[in-house]
Amino acid sequence: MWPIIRNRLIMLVFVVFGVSFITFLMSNVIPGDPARMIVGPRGDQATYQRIREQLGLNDPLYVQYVDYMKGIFTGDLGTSIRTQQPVLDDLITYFPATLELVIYAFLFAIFFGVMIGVITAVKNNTKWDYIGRFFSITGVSLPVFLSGLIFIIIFYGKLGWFPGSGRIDLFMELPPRITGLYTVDSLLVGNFEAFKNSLWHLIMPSIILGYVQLSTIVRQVRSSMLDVLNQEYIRTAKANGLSEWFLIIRYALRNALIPVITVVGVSFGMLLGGAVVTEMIFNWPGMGKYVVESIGFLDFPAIMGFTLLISVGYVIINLIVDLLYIVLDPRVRE
Amino acid sequence: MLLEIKELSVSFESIYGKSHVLDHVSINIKKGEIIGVVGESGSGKSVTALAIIRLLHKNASIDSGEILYENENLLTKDEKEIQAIRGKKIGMVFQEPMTALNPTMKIGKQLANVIRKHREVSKKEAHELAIETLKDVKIKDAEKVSEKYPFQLSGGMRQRVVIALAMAAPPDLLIADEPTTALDVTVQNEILKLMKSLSEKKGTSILFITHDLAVVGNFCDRVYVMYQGKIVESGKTADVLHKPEHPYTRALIESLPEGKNPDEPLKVIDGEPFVLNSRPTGCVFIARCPLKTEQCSNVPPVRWRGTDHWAACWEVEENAGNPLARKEI
Amino acid sequence: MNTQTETQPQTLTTTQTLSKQKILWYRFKQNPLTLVGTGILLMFIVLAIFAPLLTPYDPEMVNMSERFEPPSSAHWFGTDEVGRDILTRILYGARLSLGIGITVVVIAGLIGSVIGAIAGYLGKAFGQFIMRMMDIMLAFPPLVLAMALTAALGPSLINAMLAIVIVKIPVYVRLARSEALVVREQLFVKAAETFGLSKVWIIARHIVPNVISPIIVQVTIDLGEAILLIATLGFLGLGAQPPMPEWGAMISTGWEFFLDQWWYPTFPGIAIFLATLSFNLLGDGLRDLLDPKSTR
Amino acid sequence: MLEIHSLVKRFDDIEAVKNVSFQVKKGETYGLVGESGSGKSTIGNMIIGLLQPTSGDILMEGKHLWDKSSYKRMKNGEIQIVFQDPQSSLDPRMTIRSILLEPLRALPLKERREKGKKSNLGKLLRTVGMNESHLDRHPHEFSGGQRQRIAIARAIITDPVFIILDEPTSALDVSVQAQILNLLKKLQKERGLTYLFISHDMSVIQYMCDRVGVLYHGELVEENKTSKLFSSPQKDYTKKLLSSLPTLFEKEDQYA
Repeated sequence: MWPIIRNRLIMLVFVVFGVSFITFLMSNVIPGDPARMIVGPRGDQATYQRIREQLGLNDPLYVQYVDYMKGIFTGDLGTSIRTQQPVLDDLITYFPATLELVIYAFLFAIFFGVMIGVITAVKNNTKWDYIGRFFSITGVSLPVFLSGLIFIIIFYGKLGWFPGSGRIDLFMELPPRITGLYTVDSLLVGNFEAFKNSLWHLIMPSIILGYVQLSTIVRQVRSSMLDVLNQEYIRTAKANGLSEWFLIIRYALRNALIPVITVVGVSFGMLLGGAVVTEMIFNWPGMGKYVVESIGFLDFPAIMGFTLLISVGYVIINLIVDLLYIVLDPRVRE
Repeated sequence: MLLEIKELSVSFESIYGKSHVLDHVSINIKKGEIIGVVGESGSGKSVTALAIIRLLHKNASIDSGEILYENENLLTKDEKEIQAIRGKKIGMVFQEPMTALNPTMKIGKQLANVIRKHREVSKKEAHELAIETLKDVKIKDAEKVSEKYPFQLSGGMRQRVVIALAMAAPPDLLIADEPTTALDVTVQNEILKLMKSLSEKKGTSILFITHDLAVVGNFCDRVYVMYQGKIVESGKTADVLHKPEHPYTRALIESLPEGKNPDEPLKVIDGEPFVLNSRPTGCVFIARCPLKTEQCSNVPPVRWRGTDHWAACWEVEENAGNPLARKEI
Repeated sequence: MNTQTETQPQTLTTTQTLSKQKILWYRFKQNPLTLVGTGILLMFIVLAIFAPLLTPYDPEMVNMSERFEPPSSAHWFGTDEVGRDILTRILYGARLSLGIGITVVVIAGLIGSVIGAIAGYLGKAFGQFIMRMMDIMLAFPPLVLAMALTAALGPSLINAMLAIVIVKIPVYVRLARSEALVVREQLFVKAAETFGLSKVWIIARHIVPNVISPIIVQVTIDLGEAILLIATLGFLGLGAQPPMPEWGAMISTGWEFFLDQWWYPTFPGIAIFLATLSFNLLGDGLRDLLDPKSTR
Repeated sequence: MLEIHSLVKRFDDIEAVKNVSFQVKKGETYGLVGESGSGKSTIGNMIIGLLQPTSGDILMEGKHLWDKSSYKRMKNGEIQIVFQDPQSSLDPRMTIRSILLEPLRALPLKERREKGKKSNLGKLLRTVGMNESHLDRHPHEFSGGQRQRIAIARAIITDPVFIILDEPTSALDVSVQAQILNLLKKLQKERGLTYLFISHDMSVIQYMCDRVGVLYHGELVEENKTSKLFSSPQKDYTKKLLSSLPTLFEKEDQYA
């Protein structure tokens, strides 16, 4: 098994370099002239040249790339034009909020995704199948801002069940910053009030964000379950007397979920991406909101820093998923 | 009488309309007997087997007939009762060993699952019994094999495990749907020897389904020949193979290359077996039969040639003396 | 539960063949979801084409006297902050969204499947190289990459379209390559090689035609995703810039008013949802149609 | 006609073919029999040019087919192959007409136009027991036997001298198999063809072949005239193969 893991790690390094090269291209090469951005159209020639020199834009391309990579390894992703803070510090402060939102959305998507997927597969071509599939397809087609809008108007505006924005009520005393995840920190500290409140704030945004991935997972689980249920060994086991539900749970579900893991990895990454819009709608102080605001200012260091961090995270998640796949499937492991 | 299939008719609902797959098929099996069912593709032989343990495809419908197992009709039993019979009373072995076992579960565990379904034993006992059944099917170092996964075994070994699974109870009847077709000749020979010894040792009767007349030759006591969903001939294996009566059986044996003179072309039945959406009124073989006459357009009668050898064909004279009375095909 | 056995339905012969089209139409009708999808889609196409005839208003014409009017008989969907009729803007926006969606996905589909087919057939070195490149591109979550690319290229509709094409190509390359690897093992390809035919002929005549049907399913599904992506970019202010009647941009500007002028961002949102939904339903139906397993 | 000298084929660590040598005379049917994994199809693929041998050489009428890494066809269409699975040997998207015309593309233009005429296609289909009305249909509209006839028609359209038959009837029903075997024999007589007949079915080999080579794990263990091999097999493996062969005739201890 080790050789497989070894060359997966080599692949990881190769892909991370590729990703960093593309973010380099996007931030320094494509946008034409970042110096012009900073100075602005009316800036005089002298300051323009000074900034070009300072940013090292006059050096040949590969030198710029080496500087860029040196920067990444030392944690210097450049300073954000908008906040004048080092980009990495901004991202670190906002990262836990996004992570918490994504985790809850992920749990929501996985739990219901697998359940609906199994039901639509087992009850194939019946009314349950069509209902399940219709809900999952609406998930893919529903723009997050529309569902967010409707949920806020109804549940916040009219019914007032859920808070409309923010991670926790203003008057609530913030839990100490251990992991940065309010729900986890408040539990660690035993502050149940804060836990209940932050959980209350999490419900609506995580459902909105999670619903999109729910449908991809339903679709994958359904087709994978159908594949397995049509396999010969299910029929042989049935002919040997094993009951239908025993087969669905102990034989079919286990083998159907192995290929689904890869989809789970992908949808976790998609959630990181999707958080951008959700955070904007719910005024959620996460990395997504930070990036959206920096788009307005065409704040390249911030945008590219965010893209790099998200993508590297995404690649690592996919690697973990691949390794899980190897461990779980004996055919690959032996 | 262990199993009696009476006038079983099955048809399929598909995009192309209703296709009749079985038409009034009757088969009976006594205790300890090995029965062969021979037919080409589309003859409905596999459908008969699946109808017995009610594993037919969901858009298949049983139009008429009964399947009496120890005089109880299996068709009227509900899913729960049928489940109790599958594996316990009637075991089944399928054709493709490559896909018949759960690829991600150890052999021993799969066996134990089936054993614990039929006998009230603890997990540990089930595991020991599993190793026991592996030994029954003559698998060397059964302990090691029970820890292995299916993809680590050869085709022949896997088919032995499939037989062990089917014989776990052990059942009174083992249905084998082309169990050796996917195997090499030498391995096929071993598996057939194994099945024969298991049948004698445990008193299990076998319903052996194949397209290979030669295999049936020395393996089965009696044989049924099927064509297009109907049984056209049946009798002791020696009679049917060496003194075939029905034109289809005779033509089938003639077209086998074994022992034929290489310089002469093989006797051939024109056309090919294909599914009839609308069943022909008379004999099913009418389209391809060399001896057909106008009376063949109505349903051929059963003509007996000796105590248990019959053929459903107008051209066959009832109990006529010597076989020479037959016309050359 | 549908356990499938290998002898049903029986093989066919020349006498009872139903033409392939009739079979496909028969199955297509079976799935209610696809019918709903096709219905919505046709509605959108009709609305997009006949937009000028259906509405008296000009999508760009400002009319301050009718600012923020709620939905009424004059303005079915109400008006925006500068008095423009929202229904008209949605109709004209349909042309943009459908047009862009289709062009983006078709371009990406063509480029991607050709590269994929070649990578799949030509095997080892070339195939591996292409796949590593695609792995890098696929390392970015699609929305994030599209966002960064559009920001880098400068926010505009054209750049947003280009970004989405670049984001979509790797999906098709990977799909086409995996299909090509299957087709390459088929005996009719091996036979063609024994005739001494050129690789180009084999790719063009055997590999690409047999890779097309799964690509078509992916194209239909991606159409929905493309429309959603364009609208999201517009919403983030990266895609079409106002005053262009692009749905995403409309929501982006209308967003602040959602509490009291609820209709302003809601109707374009519903339009996006319905358009994306119709393509997804169609794609799902097509996948069932072409993939025999799930209809058995 | 065809000479094989100590042919070897290694797939990374497994040796599928271990220096096999045999000859096939003109007009003869040479049988290669062996169980799955014996390397018989690998040898067929090497002769037709789909697989490059690790070492050893293949000569057709004295000329090398493989030199170093490239497959040198003497004349396009001289050697043809018929595969086992009728399902996948015809492109589902093409009509029968374009399937038959495909091998002609590699021939010089004059010959291609002359052989590609509708009348010639019609004659060809009739020789394999089909007719012109089938030209514009697609493969999925035909049964296994008919599809195999089309594959044979495609193989003989370029008037080859040597045809490799890789288990041509294993996927067919017995009654259909007899029709195809008769067709192959008829074509051999009419066109003086030479066959390399690959199969795992001994009774088909006995009927079809003049001489037979028995393969076991990539090695040619025994080679002889068909009648001699069946009547007095020398090697133990051949004996085991023949004894486990199911037979119509009475054989007491077959499954004792």
